[in-house]
Amino acid sequence: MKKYYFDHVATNPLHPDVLEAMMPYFKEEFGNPLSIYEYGSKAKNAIEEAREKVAALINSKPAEIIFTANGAEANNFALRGIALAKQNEGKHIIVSRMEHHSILNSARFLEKSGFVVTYLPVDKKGFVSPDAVRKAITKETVLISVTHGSSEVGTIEPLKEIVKVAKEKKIIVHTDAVATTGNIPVDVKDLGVDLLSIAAHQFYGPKGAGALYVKQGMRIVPLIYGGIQESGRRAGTENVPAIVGMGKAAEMAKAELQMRMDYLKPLRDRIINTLTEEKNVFLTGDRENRLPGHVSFCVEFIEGEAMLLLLAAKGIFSASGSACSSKALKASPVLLAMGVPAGLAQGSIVFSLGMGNTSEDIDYLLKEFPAVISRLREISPFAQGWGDKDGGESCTVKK
Amino acid sequence: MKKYYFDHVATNPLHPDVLEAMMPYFKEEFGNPLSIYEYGSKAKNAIEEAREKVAALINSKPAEIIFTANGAEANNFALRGIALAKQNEGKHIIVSRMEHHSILNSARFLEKSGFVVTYLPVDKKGFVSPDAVRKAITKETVLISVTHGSSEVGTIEPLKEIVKVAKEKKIIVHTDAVATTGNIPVDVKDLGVDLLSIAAHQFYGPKGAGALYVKQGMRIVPLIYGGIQESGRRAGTENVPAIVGMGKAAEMAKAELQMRMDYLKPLRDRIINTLTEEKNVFLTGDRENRLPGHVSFCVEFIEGEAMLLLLAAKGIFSASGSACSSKALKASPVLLAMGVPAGLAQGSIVFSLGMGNTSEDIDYLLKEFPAVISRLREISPFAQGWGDKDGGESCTVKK
Amino acid sequence: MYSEKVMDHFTNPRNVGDMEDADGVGIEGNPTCGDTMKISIKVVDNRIVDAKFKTFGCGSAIAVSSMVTEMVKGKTLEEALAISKEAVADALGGLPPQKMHCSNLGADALKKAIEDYKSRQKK
Amino acid sequence: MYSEKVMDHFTNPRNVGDMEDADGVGIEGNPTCGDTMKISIKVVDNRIVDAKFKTFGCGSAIAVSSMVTEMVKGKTLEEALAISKEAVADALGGLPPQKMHCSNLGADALKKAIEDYKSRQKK
Ligand SMILES: Cc1ncc(COP(=O)(O)O)c(C=O)c1O
Ligand SMILES: Cc1ncc(COP(=O)(O)O)c(C=O)c1O
Repeated sequence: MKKYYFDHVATNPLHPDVLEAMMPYFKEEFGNPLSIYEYGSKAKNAIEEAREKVAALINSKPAEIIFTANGAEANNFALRGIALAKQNEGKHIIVSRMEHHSILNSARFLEKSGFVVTYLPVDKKGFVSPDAVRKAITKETVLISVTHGSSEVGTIEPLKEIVKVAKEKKIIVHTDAVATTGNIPVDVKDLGVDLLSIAAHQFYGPKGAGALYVKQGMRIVPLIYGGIQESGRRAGTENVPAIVGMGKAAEMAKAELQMRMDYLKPLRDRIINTLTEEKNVFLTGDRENRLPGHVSFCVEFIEGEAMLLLLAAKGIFSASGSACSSKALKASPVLLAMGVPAGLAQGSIVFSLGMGNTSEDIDYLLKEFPAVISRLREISPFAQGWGDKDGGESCTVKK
Repeated sequence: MKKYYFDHVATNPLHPDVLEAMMPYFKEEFGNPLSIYEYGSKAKNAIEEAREKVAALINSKPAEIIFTANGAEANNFALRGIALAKQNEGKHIIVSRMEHHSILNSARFLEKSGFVVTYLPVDKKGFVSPDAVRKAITKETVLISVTHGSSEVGTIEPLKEIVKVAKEKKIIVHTDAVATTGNIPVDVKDLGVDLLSIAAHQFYGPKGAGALYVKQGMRIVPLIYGGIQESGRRAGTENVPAIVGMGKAAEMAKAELQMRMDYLKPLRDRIINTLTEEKNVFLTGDRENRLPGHVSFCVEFIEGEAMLLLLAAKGIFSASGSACSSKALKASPVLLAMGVPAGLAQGSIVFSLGMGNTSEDIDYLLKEFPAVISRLREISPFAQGWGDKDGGESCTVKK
Repeated sequence: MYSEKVMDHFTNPRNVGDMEDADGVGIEGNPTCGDTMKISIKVVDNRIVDAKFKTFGCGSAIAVSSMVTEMVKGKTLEEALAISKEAVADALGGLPPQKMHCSNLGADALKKAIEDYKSRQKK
Repeated sequence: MYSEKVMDHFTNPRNVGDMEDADGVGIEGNPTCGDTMKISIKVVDNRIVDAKFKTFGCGSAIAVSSMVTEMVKGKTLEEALAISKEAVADALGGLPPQKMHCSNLGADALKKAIEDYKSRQKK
């Protein structure tokens, strides 16, 4: 059966050119970058070249890039590293309710260590308001972290405006740009942020490589101590092939960015336009300020995991923010923060497109998905409104 | 020019069979292990299979293995994770002076966070004495971390005896087994340790994969927070290919362990026996309780980096613990802790052998290295004993 | 993730539907994940002769509902009440541990349906 | 890591040796890394006519010593004293930043040799 991969927010396939760039570092060039002889210096040079390419993608200086193992490490590093570096100036940090677990759970860890954390509310479309940021700032605030774009609902945040507010009070701003980098323009200078997290596997690069941009001159306490790799800011033998792959993927993303957006947006829009015609299917996130390949809905009266499974049986691979589809058995906190009722959140489904998807793939999706909806609604006790009467409290939202 | 790689403690070349095992996960099987559909479950299964193989190598249960990005992360995780989990019971930890930077610098970080750290002295051969451990233990002690084997001088520590002492007081023991795992038998049950760090690139596995063994039932605070990967103990999208490679490398190491030791020890011993015949060349570390492929010397009157460079010019790649050869410009703390005088420590040189080295390689090394020594001694002001008179205070050690 | 049997009952659920002339109806919901099952039974001579379900929930919730309605047919009320969550899970070839708690509501909904039948009889 | 010039002077150092009849000898050491340089000079008519070195240290320390002894030959004492660390590094095509501090002792050892020569003259 042909497979239709619509889960690029989970991870992307590796681009064959990226793999090719990595291969020598699995073979002849296996040296440790710290070694002073030839093998080592070749590996070292390869890392520095990759650093330049990653820096170019986000318009930073190479020295401002610290490689990590993934996006989660970059996020943990940013929050804890700045909190520790700044704790003598204040113990308050601000994060939004749109954040990935790696931000939220780092924030919770900091709460246990004596920090106070403000979790910013968001509106129905998932926007963090710059005004809410202004109100949340106290004299103790040392860090604000707001995602650049949400992998769950696709909304792109008004980060520039948020940074402006933060900078009035000279507060450090971090952004989780894991979902955006390589997919839309990300320019640290234009955004004005001090720290920014990225992950290679989100733009056709390898798993095992992420990075934290740290503005020049900013002190940050390491998360992983040891040797002098990454200028002493992140220890451990470097994952040279993955870093090289991240560089190559960054180079390609920079070159192809506009093309990729131009390709994905019409596909995305066709899905959105067609499926929002369906009864009781609601787009989540914003219509315009949206990741180019990102489509997310809540489908009333039915549950996300059941949709995923029936779609998978048709060869269609997608994601859901429903409780039952998450291995933690919790509905997406992002959807709940946006005010989506718990029952409706159970009907979450996310299709995220990538460069491997064709117009025919979309035809197929648009044919199969409504059939899946109908089938599950036939089984659902709520579809006929019975839920209003009893037991279905969680699913009584009406349009 | 033919290349002679004698720096396996820095990193190993990837075994071609390991790379082959990894390849599908760079191609078709790129899924995110958290996803519930086919791609995801294949990746998930691959990780669990790798976990079983790594567990088998160290005789643990699969559920006791937490994958990390490298050895340094495993070491940081162990020290900080246990310190945080146990801080209400006491704020004293014990580490030895034989430890890798990733242990020592984690310990220093904990000192800044209010912990008291005892740095255990070692003897001339680099042994930590169980008695010193006993004396260091206080009512506040919550963790003892002693390396299993030193990558700098090859000494294998009397870990079982140290664990015995610790267990009299029911204190948790971690060991850094990065240099030993895959090279000598490592059995967590036999050793009796509670936590143990390993790194795949030290046994012909890939860079980008390490692991921390955490004994069943032991609470540890995560270093990287986020999603529920690794049972919520280490977040971030898994580096599936590297983990698969680590599993394959572990499987091979288990099968070949005896053969590898039988192959390397005679090569090692030939180098040691021949070179200790040279005037003013001293073996560092123990002669018997020694990593199978590990040879380390201090060569009097000359400096390590200069040796490395001249050897590299002959195609021989090795390492040194001299200040000038370290990018941090500090002489190996391990050598100093063993009582090697600062000047002699400058003459540190380490040859670490691997399965790619042949008897002919050793012939070549034994021919070229004495010539390098002579050449540098000709340039050295100390070689004629002039150092005794003036200026050469650091290099006046005599046999 | 799921056994073949679960996938079979999920993709081809048996006994889906409402029952116009049900003798008992039971509704059970899991407040955490929102899973909700409605089971309708037809009883003749203390024996369940037909059962139908409607379910809002994940794959295992649907499969459990389907399986329970299959298992219960032809059983006396006492036999039906004795059907445990574990028995349903076993009949499905097992459920993932987390789903045992969260989506395995079939036996509970069935019990409620039988209680509903009994209370209607009393009237 | 090192420039070609550094590698050339390191692998083929010029002017290695002691000088039986030296007019001045200077020794300079870096306590941190232990690098130690000994420079011997022969002086005729206020001009350095020969220079030799012996060095304990890393690649750059040896290259610096070799370069300094080359640079100094034929220079007057005043010219020789004017040779800076930077000038030596430049002549070598640059040194890695950390080595600028740690192994660049040639000019210092040279100064000491000249001082030694001068103090001998005074006697
Ligand atoms: C003994 C020891 N511990 C820890 C490490 C750190 O491991 P990694 O370089 O994989 O982070 C090393 C490095 O090779 C080591 O030799
Ligand atoms: C917005 C966002 N932030 C952070 C992460 C974590 O990145 P990683 O999975 O590479 O650790 C993800 C995961 O894909 C993400 O979507």
